Amino acid sequence: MSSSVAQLLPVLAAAEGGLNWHGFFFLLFALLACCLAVAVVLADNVVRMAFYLVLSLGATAGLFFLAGAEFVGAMQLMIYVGGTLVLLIFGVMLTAQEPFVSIKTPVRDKVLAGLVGGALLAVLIQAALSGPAWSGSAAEGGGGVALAAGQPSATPLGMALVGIRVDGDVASGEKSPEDGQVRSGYLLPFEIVSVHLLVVLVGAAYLARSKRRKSSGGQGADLSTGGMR
Amino acid sequence: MVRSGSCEAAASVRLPTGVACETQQVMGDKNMRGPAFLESLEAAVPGGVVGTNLEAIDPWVEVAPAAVADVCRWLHDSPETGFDSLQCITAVDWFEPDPKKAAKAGWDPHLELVYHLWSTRARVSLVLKTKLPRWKDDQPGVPPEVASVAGIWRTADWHEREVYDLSGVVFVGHPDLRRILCPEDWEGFPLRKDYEMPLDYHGIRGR
Amino acid sequence: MAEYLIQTVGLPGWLTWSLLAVLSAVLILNLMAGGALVFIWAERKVSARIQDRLGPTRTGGSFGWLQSLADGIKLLAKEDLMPEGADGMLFRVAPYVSFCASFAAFIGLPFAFDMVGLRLNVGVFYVVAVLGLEVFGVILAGYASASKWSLFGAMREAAQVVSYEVPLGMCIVVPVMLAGTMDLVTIAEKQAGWFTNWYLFHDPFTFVVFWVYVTCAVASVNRAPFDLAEAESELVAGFHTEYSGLRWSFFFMAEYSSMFLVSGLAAVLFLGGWNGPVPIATLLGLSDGTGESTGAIVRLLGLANLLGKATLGVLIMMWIRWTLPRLRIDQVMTTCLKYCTPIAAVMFAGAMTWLWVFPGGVLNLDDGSRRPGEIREGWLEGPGGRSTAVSDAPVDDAPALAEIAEVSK
Amino acid sequence: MSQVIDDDPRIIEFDVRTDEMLVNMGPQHPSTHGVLRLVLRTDGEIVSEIEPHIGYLHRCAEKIGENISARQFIPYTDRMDYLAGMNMNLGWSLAVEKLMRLQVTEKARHLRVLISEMGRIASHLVGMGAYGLDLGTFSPFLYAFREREKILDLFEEACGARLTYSYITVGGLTADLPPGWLERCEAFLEQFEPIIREYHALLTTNAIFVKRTAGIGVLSPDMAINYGCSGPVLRGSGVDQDMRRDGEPIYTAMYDGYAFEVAVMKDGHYPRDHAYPAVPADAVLGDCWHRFFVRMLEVVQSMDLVRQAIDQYSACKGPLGEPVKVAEKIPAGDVYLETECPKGQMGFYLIGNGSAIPWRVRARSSSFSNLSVLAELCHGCLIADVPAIVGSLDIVMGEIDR
Repeated sequence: MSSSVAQLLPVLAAAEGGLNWHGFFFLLFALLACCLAVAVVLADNVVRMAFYLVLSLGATAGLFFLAGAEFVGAMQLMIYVGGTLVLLIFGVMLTAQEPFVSIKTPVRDKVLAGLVGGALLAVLIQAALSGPAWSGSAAEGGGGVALAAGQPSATPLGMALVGIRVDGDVASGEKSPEDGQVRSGYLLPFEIVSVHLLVVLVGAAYLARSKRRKSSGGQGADLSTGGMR
Repeated sequence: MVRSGSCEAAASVRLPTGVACETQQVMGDKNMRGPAFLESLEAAVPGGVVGTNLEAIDPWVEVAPAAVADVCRWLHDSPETGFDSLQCITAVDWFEPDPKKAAKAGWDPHLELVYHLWSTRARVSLVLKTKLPRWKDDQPGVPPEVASVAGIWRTADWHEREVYDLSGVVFVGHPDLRRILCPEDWEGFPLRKDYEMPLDYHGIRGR
Repeated sequence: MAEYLIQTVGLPGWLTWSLLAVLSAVLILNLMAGGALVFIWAERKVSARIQDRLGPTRTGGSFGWLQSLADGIKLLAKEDLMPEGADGMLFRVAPYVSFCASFAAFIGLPFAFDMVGLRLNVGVFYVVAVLGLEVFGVILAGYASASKWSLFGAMREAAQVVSYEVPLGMCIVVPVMLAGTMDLVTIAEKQAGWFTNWYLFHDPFTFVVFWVYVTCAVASVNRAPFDLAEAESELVAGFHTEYSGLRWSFFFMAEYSSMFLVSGLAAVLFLGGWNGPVPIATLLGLSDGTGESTGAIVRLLGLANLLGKATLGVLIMMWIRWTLPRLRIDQVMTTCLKYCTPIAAVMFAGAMTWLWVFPGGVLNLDDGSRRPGEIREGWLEGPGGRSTAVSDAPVDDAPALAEIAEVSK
Repeated sequence: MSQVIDDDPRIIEFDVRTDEMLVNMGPQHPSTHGVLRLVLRTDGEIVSEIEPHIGYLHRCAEKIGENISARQFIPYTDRMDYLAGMNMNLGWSLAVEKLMRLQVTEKARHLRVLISEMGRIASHLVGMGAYGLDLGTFSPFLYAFREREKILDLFEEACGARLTYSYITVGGLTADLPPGWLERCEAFLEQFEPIIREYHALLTTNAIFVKRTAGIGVLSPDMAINYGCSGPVLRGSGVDQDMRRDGEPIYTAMYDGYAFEVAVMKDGHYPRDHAYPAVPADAVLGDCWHRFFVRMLEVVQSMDLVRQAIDQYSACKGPLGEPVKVAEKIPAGDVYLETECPKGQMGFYLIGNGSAIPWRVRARSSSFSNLSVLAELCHGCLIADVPAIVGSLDIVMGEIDR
């Protein structure tokens, strides 16, 4: 374990002796994400838990930006933090009346969760550290993580979505040498996923539909246009 | 619609008393104040009308307290009278506090309810009066009772609450008889002639 | 700039880089703070002029231009109250969350050709994503102030902003499609030259999309007539009822800076960013007419252009606020779902067919070098590409590009 | 699966359980006109029930009326509807004159018409401005007050006060108009004409204003009559009643020689409505929009009346006449008179007993009855509609609480 930690330190030392900013921010965001994730688990106030989740996912978006994957970073910000978590906070706020706000977990559950979490962590660390890039190349990779070649761009991704593969040396439509499949774009899987999500959405809406007494015309019924109900 | 001509009068001069200003009660041919109207009212509610005064500036008809609701119902519903709007309900406390003047006063202490009705179609007004004892069977502090007309004119709802609040008249059959202007827990009826301002109200000095 | 400092001044490497980082951060922050101050003063003056009165005249000279400073000092001096039942941590953090959200979005906004915090390839997408985060501050503020009124305001605000992001996104896709890229700098470059090159006048569909964008922008920034959150006539003051002093001023600053940001985005996407209506720089021969001029004077001119357009946008928002009454919450939702979104979708389809029918643009003004249909990406230009601040990676798949060019002709 | 649920009667289908909230709007609420407290029972945004609480501004004017002489009561009538002090004074003076069978001079009569119609314009301006505030737009309020200030300047020249005038009193007026007043009043009317079109453009035909007011708070004619509403609230529902034409002879005699039409919608259109914006499509007779529009028409109607009054007043040769002495004895008897005030019909009931001090004074307020219809109008509306409906009734708390 200590040897791998020692390998972490040179990451900070940039080639020309100054502080390697890239490494510094990487560590900062990583630490932030992890600590906030732990805070989410430990917090007992539901709304604070949701807020820490927002911050930790924001930190992971920062990691994506650092790695040069701006599109994925922006996607993370918009979809995860801007979309799902807004709904999560909505739900939490609407239900966080007094009885639900602070959830005290009994000690027994905490110990159990700690054990399971710890085991999972150990497996992950072991898998990560045994990877060749991590342990092997510490010597010559000293210059810190090299920036991705050239100006990263989302266009190859966009065009691949439409079915024109420009990111490989093989023009689209021919067989790729290694695995023999046709290197087609991502259009089909993309459509399947969106239809799937649509089905899930409709199902959820149906299940959550408000049950209304069949006979009652009711005052609320004719005011059903818009409104906050 | 131009109303041309009016009673010319030079400087501010007093009209000779007794000549009733041309009251708008006389509408077209139907003389609402005339004996014909009183006969139809008498016929509709036997024993209702107790007295009338047609010479006053605002001629009024006095009604027995018990018959108030029936008279009002008839006045509201009957086609030819059709008083569909109640303008105002007032309670007047005829009570002279100091004994000297009480002796000279021509009336004995009583409470008087005055209803001003108005017909939007015939554009005619009518004044109903009814005499109530100052206190219910003379126990001071217990307000007299009379039938409520809130069922006939919805505007009476608030007017009767105000009369109850300020002058102390209980309207039987009123949907929600509470004080409207004074705080809910206020004692006494301020517009009574013998009303004494309370010494203090929740610590606020009264007098 | 950094090399200069290291070679001549001999500062150690890490100090220069941190200095530069702090400098750019401070620049953007001051732009925002300064902008907010100016706009607070402008709001008072504009509303005064609309209502036939003078507005502040006494503070600092005859035009009362120190009024914002006076407000600032008052807000600083005022005590930061916190209601008794409030959730301490969230109550304090909420204003900073919404302030940082609108501050972070400024990084992507290009002020002149090379004056941009960070030239993100996904500029537009990043700005819209971060703009969506501002609603967190409002929700947390509404919840944490533990008062029924602020919860009402927070609910309305969140529902409105989240639902207005849909039409906003659709309107933004049209100029992105026209320019073929999400990089704000490239979008602005494409609209160089006379104002007829602006995407606003590109085709009737983008013209309508611009006005739908303006409506959605006004709604997503919560300005009248969509300012339900602080509807004083119904709720007392919406989500920031319980705030006072410095915390309240952060909400105020966040609102004004996101107003500036949204109108800046409109300027870049539809009104040609830093390109003025008349290409003075090209006429005077200062720049080479392709919009990517690097001369200092031209950039200052560009900066003036963008700031002018953005300020014009903010003034229009103020003008709308002081004339129109407020909509009801269900009317706000209906305009979003039944009017803005369908119109944006139809216009998007219209713009696409227009592009397909007239690839070179109806007037065929440009000489084909900027055919909107083709993708003009920095790195696709090939070895002979423009010398831009960013080093071009050698491109080895030129044949693939040629093939794309045929496909799209 | 869904078939099973539908025909199983025992399954009580309940709506998403949103608990009812009791929301307090007022008495210190920015949108209620003065100190009115509304308790709303809301279910989400929908208001299921509303109950107004009044009495915060109760100064027992009627009890005081039993201790001072008739002419001394005039300042109390100013403070009932403090936005239309002139009309209140006129109402009380006419009631006392009716009891005393007193006839004022021609010159005083015309001057009273001139001043009370100017008071009506000022009051409607405040009503229009405050209504804009309730709906969220701030500018009309300032435009309205800019014009109202000019009227108050004219009143200040005439009687020295800007709000509580006590100018019209029993037996005539306290003072005659200063020289040059009529020209200045004429000049005000001249420049006020185009500004009315400006108000129409700013509010009446404004799409969002129409959306917020048309079809909201619809008051049917017979409910209006039943609740005793009066004035623009009654005429907004199409009931053709205006006390200046249908009232008591002593009051209608004041308007002899004046030509005016009552601003009410008769068989589909307003009198002389060719010069004003058309009624929007979804505006139902009796909704907030119509009440507002009737007030705007009455402003123009009052301007015509003021012009006629100026001509008649300047044509009069006779003296203005002196008001009665302060401690003038009132004859015995009771009298009731309703006058057309800007907010509605304001009635004064007065009982004299021969001495200078009346035995009983009763003020029947128009806003008191207009407000009582609020509970009926707000049933089932949205929270944002409540200020719109309260604003359209144009109530003044001073008049309600007395």
